[in-house]
Amino acid sequence: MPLSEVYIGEQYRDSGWFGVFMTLLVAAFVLVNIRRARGGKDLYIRRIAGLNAIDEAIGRATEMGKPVLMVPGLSDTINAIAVQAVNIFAYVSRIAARFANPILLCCYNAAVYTYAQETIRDVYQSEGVADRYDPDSVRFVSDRQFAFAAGVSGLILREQTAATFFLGEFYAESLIFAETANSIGAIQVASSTETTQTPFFIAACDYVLIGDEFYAASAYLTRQPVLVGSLVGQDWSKLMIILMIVFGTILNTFEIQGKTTSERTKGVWSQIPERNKKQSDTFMSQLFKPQLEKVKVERPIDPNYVPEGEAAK
Amino acid sequence: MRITAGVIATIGLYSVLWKENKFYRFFEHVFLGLAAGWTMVALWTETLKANWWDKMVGTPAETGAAATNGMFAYALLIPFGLMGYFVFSKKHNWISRIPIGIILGLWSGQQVQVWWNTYGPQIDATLKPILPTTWDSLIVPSTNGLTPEQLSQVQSQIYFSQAVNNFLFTLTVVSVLSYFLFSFEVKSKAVKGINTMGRYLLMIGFGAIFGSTVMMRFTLLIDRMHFIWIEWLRDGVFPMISGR
Amino acid sequence: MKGNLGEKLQSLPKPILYLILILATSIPLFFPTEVPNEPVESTKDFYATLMALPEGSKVLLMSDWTGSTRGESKGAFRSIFKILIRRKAKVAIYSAADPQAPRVAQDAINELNMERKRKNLPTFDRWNDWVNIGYFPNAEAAINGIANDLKGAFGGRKDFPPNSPPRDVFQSPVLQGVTKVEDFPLMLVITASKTSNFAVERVSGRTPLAFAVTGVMVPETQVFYQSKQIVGYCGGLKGVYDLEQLMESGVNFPDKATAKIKSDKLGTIEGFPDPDNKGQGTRYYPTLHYALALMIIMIILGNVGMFLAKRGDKS
Amino acid sequence: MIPLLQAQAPATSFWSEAFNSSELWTKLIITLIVGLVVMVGLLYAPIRARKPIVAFFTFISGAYWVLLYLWPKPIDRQPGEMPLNTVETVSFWLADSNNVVVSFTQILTGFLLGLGIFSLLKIHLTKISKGHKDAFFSIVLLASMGLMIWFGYADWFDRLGERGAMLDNRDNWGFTQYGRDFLFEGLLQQMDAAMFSVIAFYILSAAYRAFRVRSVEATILLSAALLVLLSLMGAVSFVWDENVKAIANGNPFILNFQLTEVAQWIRNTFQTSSIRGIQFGVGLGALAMGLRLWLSLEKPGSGS
Repeated sequence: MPLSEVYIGEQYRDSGWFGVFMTLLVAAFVLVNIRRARGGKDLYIRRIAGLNAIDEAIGRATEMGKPVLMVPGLSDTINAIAVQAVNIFAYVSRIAARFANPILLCCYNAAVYTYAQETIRDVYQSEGVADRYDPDSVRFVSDRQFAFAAGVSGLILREQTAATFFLGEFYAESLIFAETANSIGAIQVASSTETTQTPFFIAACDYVLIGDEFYAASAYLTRQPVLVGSLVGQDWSKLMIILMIVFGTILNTFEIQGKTTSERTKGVWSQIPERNKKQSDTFMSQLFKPQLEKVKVERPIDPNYVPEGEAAK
Repeated sequence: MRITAGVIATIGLYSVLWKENKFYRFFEHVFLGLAAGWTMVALWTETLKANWWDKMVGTPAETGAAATNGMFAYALLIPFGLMGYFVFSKKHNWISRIPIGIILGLWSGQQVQVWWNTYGPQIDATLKPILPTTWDSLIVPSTNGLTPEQLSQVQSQIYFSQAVNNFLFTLTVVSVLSYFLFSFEVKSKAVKGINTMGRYLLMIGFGAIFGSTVMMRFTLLIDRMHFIWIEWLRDGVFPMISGR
Repeated sequence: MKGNLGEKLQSLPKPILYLILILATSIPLFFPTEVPNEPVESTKDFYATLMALPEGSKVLLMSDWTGSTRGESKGAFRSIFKILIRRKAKVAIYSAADPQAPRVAQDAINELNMERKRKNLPTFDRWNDWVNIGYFPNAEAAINGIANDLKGAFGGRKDFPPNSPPRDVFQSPVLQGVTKVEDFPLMLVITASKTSNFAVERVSGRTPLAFAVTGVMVPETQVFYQSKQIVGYCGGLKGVYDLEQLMESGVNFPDKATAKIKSDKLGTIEGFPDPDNKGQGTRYYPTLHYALALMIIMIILGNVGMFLAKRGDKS
Repeated sequence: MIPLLQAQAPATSFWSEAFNSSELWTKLIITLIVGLVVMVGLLYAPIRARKPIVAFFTFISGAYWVLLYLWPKPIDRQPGEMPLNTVETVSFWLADSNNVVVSFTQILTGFLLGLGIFSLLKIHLTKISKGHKDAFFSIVLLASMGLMIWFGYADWFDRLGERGAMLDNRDNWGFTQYGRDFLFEGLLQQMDAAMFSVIAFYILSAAYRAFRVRSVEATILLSAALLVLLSLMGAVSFVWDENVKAIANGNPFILNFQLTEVAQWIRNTFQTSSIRGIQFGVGLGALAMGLRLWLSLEKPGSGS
């Protein structure tokens, strides 16, 4: 094998380039649409029922003069999910700050706590009511799942919160929060990026954001060009996946009807007795699963190198 | 005594089901305290010691293990960690964004790296043939007592029932996905229909998830009850009282 | 105004519901019963895989459960070890989900050993029969490391030989001659979290994988089982119960005609009739029926109540 | 023995020095001082420079992974081999630093934990000093935290030493071990299990309240859940399946109506696919959000 072919990079060989290409395509969709939106193009977003409930929930809490409780999920460290949740909570806190409504934000993770503390303080400052901000309203509770659950339920019951927001990564504890809040009649808006927890939120909460409605939330609430543009980019990508599925399914359906006498394993074609075509013989399957031929490349050995296992003798 | 403490703590936490009370509050705070304490212990013994300290200062040679060198650059992480503590400063709180920015940057970069690894194979697995390759039988015939050749022959065919299931599967994925399109104004009735169907199909999925989860949750409750009644009361307290 | 029957049925107070549930999950525990049961295909495959291990095989086990899921995972853990001890397997244990997990696994094995001691059976010894490699933070990276560079990942980890200070795990009989993950004929994962996904992503194709997962994870695990990325799995309490029954009666054992558990796919697989096989699965499974039945009854009651109330409004 | 050990000692380089050597400690302390000086320097950063500084660090950290993904990976790399050209030098370096970079998140999050503990202490110490009506509970919390830290570390040190192995056996336990066992196994683990099992109660009350035949959606959810529930009751599905088998009398079509088959069908056909549909969206959301964060396109706290 000529060296020029060898050096294209392991991950690009055979159909390996396809995955990289798709990733870059999605990134391009997002970035292009952010540009479009920044350029002043007005982009449409459909109504999302759960999000209209946010204002209603805070309104009710203000009427009752009771706190609003927020939990940005149980992420192990700070990630986009937690950031997105805190961003939505910044919107909630802004309204709460205007009406001088007390808030409580319970964090599972110290990094999320740091981020939330900074963000929420900023919100109060930019509203010009920095004196209303109590740093203890954003608090770290525990970073053990069920201790956190016990702590937050205790808080919900003692503070008699009027509205609760559970947005982010939730696992088994989702139902503990939701039912506890339900038992004191709090209005609840919830969402979990873990699909397996969504049914429990549906059963126990007033409004539920399903799946990536959660990611759409900040764009929907604020209409910031960057967010709206990114949302449109995501939609383009979704549409692309839909088309790929429809096209691929039809292609596979017809390809698989035939028979084959050759087979490709580890990137090498070989003749075999005639048999029915299998899924792995189809064009799409070959495109998705790169098959790498074994290539030997000779390189000089590092003189300082001590092979594993020999050192211990 | 250890078991008794466990039982009392369990009952204490259960008491919240009745209403919030002092007993629950006591155990809630014990729980939070122990958890925080344990986190402090595990932070060093399980995370920082092996992943940071040992790498920074190296380890000495021991029987059967060679020494490792220390990489002093790890010390740079201390000031970066300290930057987080500026969050309480009114003037310099922006500095706390640096460590957070690093963590977020690392996370984001990884998303780019893993996206296709995670979802590519799933897209591939969705591309199932939706027309049967044989009409010999509408459903998969029984495989009882077939020779291996006959079996592989049966397995290489797509039967009508499988094709229907595959169609339903693909339809569910596509309609659910189209339900989550936010930025297209839907006017056509057909697309609206698909979106509504997407929502209904989602509900079947959610129902099934709910059902599967119930088993686990109940099992854990049964385990607690076993712990209280059998392990503690029957095998622990009872023999003690009856002096056996 | 007092509500009619329909409204009452719709709004039973919560404490009463909870009390009924406590009764339904407590009383049956005192009256052990046998329930008819047919083990599911996946558990049969799981058992067959374990029984097919040659004696003295080395097994890599990722133990990712802690006290919070002990109701399901501990039963699976104990059953699996009972089988592994019979196969005289050597087990390397590590954890990637929770820093507590290695400790919990260690305590569970100690408990098994104490029971064996009481019965004068040989114990399953640390260092000689199993090693505890410890906890690896950042599950995804850790499993990737183990899959690609086992020597590097486990290097420097220590465990305790009998009555001596800790030594490098690779000196233990369990890891003697092991340099890569392919050197283990089987990797087992007992987990209550998504570390199983990482194992599939990184290890599948290199060495056979078999899982013991909690009830919630059955749906996602089924996907891997169908696509043959894992050879078998034992899911939730039902899986544990299946496993205990399989240990007792085997598959197609002693012969296909008289066997209690039959399978067309599998050959004859031995069982070990022994009262000791009955564990958490046998103890809890009958009770689960009462709890599930209660759930179904309550849902039906709620709906009947709603209909009655509606009819009441109309009249 | 000694010469053997020396032979094993790995080669040092600019970045790595031998264990406990004075070179290592010197370099370590210099690094630390440089880091702290940079940190102090940041205090005087002009307001205009703040955003770019944060964006710079974020971009650099993310760039590592993106580069690792896009940069041509070497083909057939064996341990001990040296790179052939510049492209390979970079890719070897990227692959080798993987182990180092992976632990950064853990370590930084670990350092930040102090902030969380500080928040806890602050809230509870304030409560105690102000004589809040729940001050007693705050004392309880702090006391149990202190005890756990004390016993946790004491036990850990005990196990590090020569006696470590003996501590597997309960007979050799001292006060420390019993203390740790009581707090960890006796209380913490049991409370974990207790809190987890509380969900069973909530699941019952939620299902009772919410699973009503009110709308099409609720009815669909309810019936799917009921079918799966029934299939999980081994005794019910056993009896049902036996009956179906009797009716079917070998007819493969009717055999499909076995409860286990129906439940399996629902799971395979609808559950897996709807999860997949949702996950595609969620995955794209995470990727897009990742891009925005990495390139610092988003204003922090942009929900406002």
